Amino acid sequence: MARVVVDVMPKPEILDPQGKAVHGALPRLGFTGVTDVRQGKRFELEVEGEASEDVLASVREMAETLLSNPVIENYSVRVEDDA
Amino acid sequence: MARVVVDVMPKPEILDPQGKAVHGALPRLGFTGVTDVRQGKRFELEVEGEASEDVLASVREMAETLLSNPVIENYSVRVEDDA
Amino acid sequence: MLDTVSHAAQDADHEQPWAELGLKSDEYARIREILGRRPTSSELAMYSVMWSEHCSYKSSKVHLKQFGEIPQETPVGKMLAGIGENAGVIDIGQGYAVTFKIESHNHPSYVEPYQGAATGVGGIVRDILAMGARPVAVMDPLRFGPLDADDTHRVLPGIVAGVGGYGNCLGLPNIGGEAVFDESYVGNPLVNALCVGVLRHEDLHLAKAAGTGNRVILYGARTGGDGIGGVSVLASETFDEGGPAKRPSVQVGDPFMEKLLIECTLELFAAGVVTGIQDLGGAGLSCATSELASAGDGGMHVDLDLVPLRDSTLAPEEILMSESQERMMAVVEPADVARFLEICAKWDVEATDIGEVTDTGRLQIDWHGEQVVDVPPRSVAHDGPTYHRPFERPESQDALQADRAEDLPRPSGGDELRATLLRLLASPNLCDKSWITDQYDRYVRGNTVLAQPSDSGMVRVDEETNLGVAVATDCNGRFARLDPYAGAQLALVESYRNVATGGARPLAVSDCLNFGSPEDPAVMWQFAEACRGLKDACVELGIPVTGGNVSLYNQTGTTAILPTPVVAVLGVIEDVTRRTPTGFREAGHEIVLLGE
Amino acid sequence: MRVGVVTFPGSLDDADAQRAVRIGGHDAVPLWHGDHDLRQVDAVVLPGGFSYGDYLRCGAISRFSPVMAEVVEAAGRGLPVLGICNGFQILCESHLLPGALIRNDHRKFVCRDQRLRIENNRTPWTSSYAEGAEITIVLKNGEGGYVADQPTLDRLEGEGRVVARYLDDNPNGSLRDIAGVTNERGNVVGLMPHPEHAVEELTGSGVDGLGFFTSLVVDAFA
Ligand SMILES: Nc1ncnc2c1ncn2[C@@H]1O[C@H](COP(=O)(O)OP(=O)(O)O)[C@@H](O)[C@H]1O
Repeated sequence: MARVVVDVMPKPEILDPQGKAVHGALPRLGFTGVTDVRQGKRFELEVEGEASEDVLASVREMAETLLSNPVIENYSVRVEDDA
Repeated sequence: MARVVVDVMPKPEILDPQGKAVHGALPRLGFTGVTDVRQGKRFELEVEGEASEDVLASVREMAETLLSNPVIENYSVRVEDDA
Repeated sequence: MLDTVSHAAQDADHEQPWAELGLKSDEYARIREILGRRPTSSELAMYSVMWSEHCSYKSSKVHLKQFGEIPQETPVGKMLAGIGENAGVIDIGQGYAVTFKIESHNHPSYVEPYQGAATGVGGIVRDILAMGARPVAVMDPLRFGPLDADDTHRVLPGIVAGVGGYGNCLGLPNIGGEAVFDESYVGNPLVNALCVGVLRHEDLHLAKAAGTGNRVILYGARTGGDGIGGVSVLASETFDEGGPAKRPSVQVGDPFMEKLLIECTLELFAAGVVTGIQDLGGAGLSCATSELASAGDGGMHVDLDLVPLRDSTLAPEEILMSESQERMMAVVEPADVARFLEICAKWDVEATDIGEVTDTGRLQIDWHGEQVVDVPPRSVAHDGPTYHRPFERPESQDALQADRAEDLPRPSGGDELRATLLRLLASPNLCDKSWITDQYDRYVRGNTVLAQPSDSGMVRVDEETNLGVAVATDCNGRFARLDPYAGAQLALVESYRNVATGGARPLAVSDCLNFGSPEDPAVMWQFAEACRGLKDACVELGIPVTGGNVSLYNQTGTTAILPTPVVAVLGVIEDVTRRTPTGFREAGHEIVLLGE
Repeated sequence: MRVGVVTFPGSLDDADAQRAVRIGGHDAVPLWHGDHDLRQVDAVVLPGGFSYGDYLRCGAISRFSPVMAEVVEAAGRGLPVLGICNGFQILCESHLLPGALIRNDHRKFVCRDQRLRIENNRTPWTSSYAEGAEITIVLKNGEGGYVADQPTLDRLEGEGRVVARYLDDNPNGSLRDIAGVTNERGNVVGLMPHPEHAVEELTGSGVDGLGFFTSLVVDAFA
């Protein structure tokens, strides 16, 4: 068993209404010093066996086709060590 | 400038309709070998100056009070190295 | 190096990428003639976007002109604003007026279904808001390829979720629409969006920048690189190395921002601090500045450095062409500026004084202290090219018309009839649409009197008097393909009937003309015929066309979509408690068939 | 009675809630999210909508508004508070009610007329219904799945704090078909469906929702 994490974030040039809303709320809660917030998604996938190159290639394909929208999002895939 | 990442995931015992839907879709797309999927959120915060212990404490407070709902979610905070 | 006006005057031979921006060589020559020099890259950006088919209606306007020949009044009163304004405004009595308009967002919805459809709703809502009206309802006529086509699976869920996601979050009830499936829309779905707004007569606002010395205020979302993929060729010219960062060609909507913009704008109107207003749509600041100045009585000066940016690397050409959503521009008397900004602050809406109305008769824009635009505003906004494109009835039309329905096999006997009926009921075009409509809030605002599955949507306008309005949209593209003249008329009369059967009196028309490429004479013929048909039928029925939208180049490869002139009819009802819902109400009622 | 209706940025059903309050025979008092002021109202409604766009978690940002500090404090003193849809989410985020509301199990927004059973008519918002009354009111939400851990759910059931339950199809995956709950004291009620859209024959789904706005009177006379 291995855990593979896929992070999906809005592309930097794309408007991120969610991050904006959070960023706007921080000062009202008394938090200063945060200059930007972006909000994305995090997927944790439990895969059978080792996180081999094959498995990672297949997760990358999932990330590309299902987990992210390549028109407006970027993704990254990594194996979580402590799983 | 430093980047602090807050990951927020549904607690294991809490229903995760989105992760479940992703998991259910995978076999139809020809992906096998994934035994579970959970979907959460990833926040990237740009903070002024160094990611000092003070800054991290304050981000932890944001995570606890605003970015996550402790009834249904867990969070973790870390500094992103390559920022 | 910055391409300033004085630089452009000296460096006449500089090669400019006008063709990449979609301009024809004679159009570029015309711009040089207007300016008496070559345009700066910022000016070129403005002209190219404002003279595009989408903004200038260059292929369609010779045909749309005839709608102006229809008497400009409705069966119950005058038109308070007509074609040419952001949206037409009609009197419905008791001091109320309504405005409504339908627009397309077809191509963006193909590229990114959710955001394309969402921002389509957002755009039409701002048009209505800019007239001084409170938006009260939306509708969404949609066209897709066959239900089982891969392309439909790709676009349909996102488009429906986008229409719902944006409209629901704005708190506007969705009171109807269409969902039609046909082979010709594979790879080219149609997303049309309609919005209705209500105002008191005295609240009417127009898009013009009048009064020398008045301030020009940009408010709403910050300006980002949205939807300016194309113009980056210009910006990259002005960067010495590397060029600008990648620019997205899709826009992402922020309906929450738009909700704040609506409430904020209505409060600004109520406070009487707006003398002119324009929404920022397709061509962004290029459109808002040139249209406001052109409709006004003087000129306008804008300092582009003051525009709040989401992306600080944007070049002036890009700022002028950005299609960032959820922005408005207002003209405000200097004495009212403080109050204006205060109201914006109350709603957490960023507002910036970026310029002023001048008496120069020119639209002048500065960047880093130097002038990058100096143009006659009318030449940008209104004097774009006009094409008399050739059109011709294709010979294949004869064969199409000769192939009559009478030649189709008929069911014989009860069993076959039953099977036919079941097939009809189960067909995507006739089946229950609740998979779609359940994703839309039809109840919010508490004034929805009729919505799905009724023939028309109806909302109450006044809770005391029960005055209301009804709207329906219709089009059968197959009829229009067989005979575009009659097809457009059939679309109109179907909408008209759907409004009437609900109990309302039809008053006015808005239309969204979705067609293939105007460069194909056969398509152009369909377009011309549809316009002629619509005009003749409006004259016959005595109702005006108050506005609309044209969407051309809807085709996959060389195959055009079915000609799809979607016609929306708005009606008034004195007492909404007397509306007639669709469907059999009670056992024992007589059933009467009216008409032939 | 004076019933306050709070408007947050992104509230949508605030005007509807005010109308329902008036039809229910009370004065509707508009309250603003940014004010530290409840204007001496006798009860508060937190209306539906998408406050702050619902972008982070529904209700997560509104919870921190100045007016909510007052609402939390007044609720502690027994002021009747009704949270509808987004208002329910805000009440959960504020810890005035247990549990949380998550994305619908089918992951789509759903708008429909929904049948409910009133399970608890001992709150100031439900006292004009008979216990077990079956009503139909409008339901519309994207994140209406009620969740809480098992002990919490058991306690809610045991203490009779489930106020309303979905009948027929569960529209959003709520655990134990829960449509609404109340706090220990019974003065704070959260409800996912929208009774304010069921107060006039002409609009909405009938008049079954009116009881939520007339109960306040019944309670006063009780
Ligand atoms: N995309 C849509 N958005 C909103 N309402 C829709 C949509 N498609 C269909 N409807 C509504 O569903 C009902 C049935 O639609 P339809 O089957 O096309 O009926 P009709 O053929 O009578 O126009 C109508 O009330 C219509 O307004």
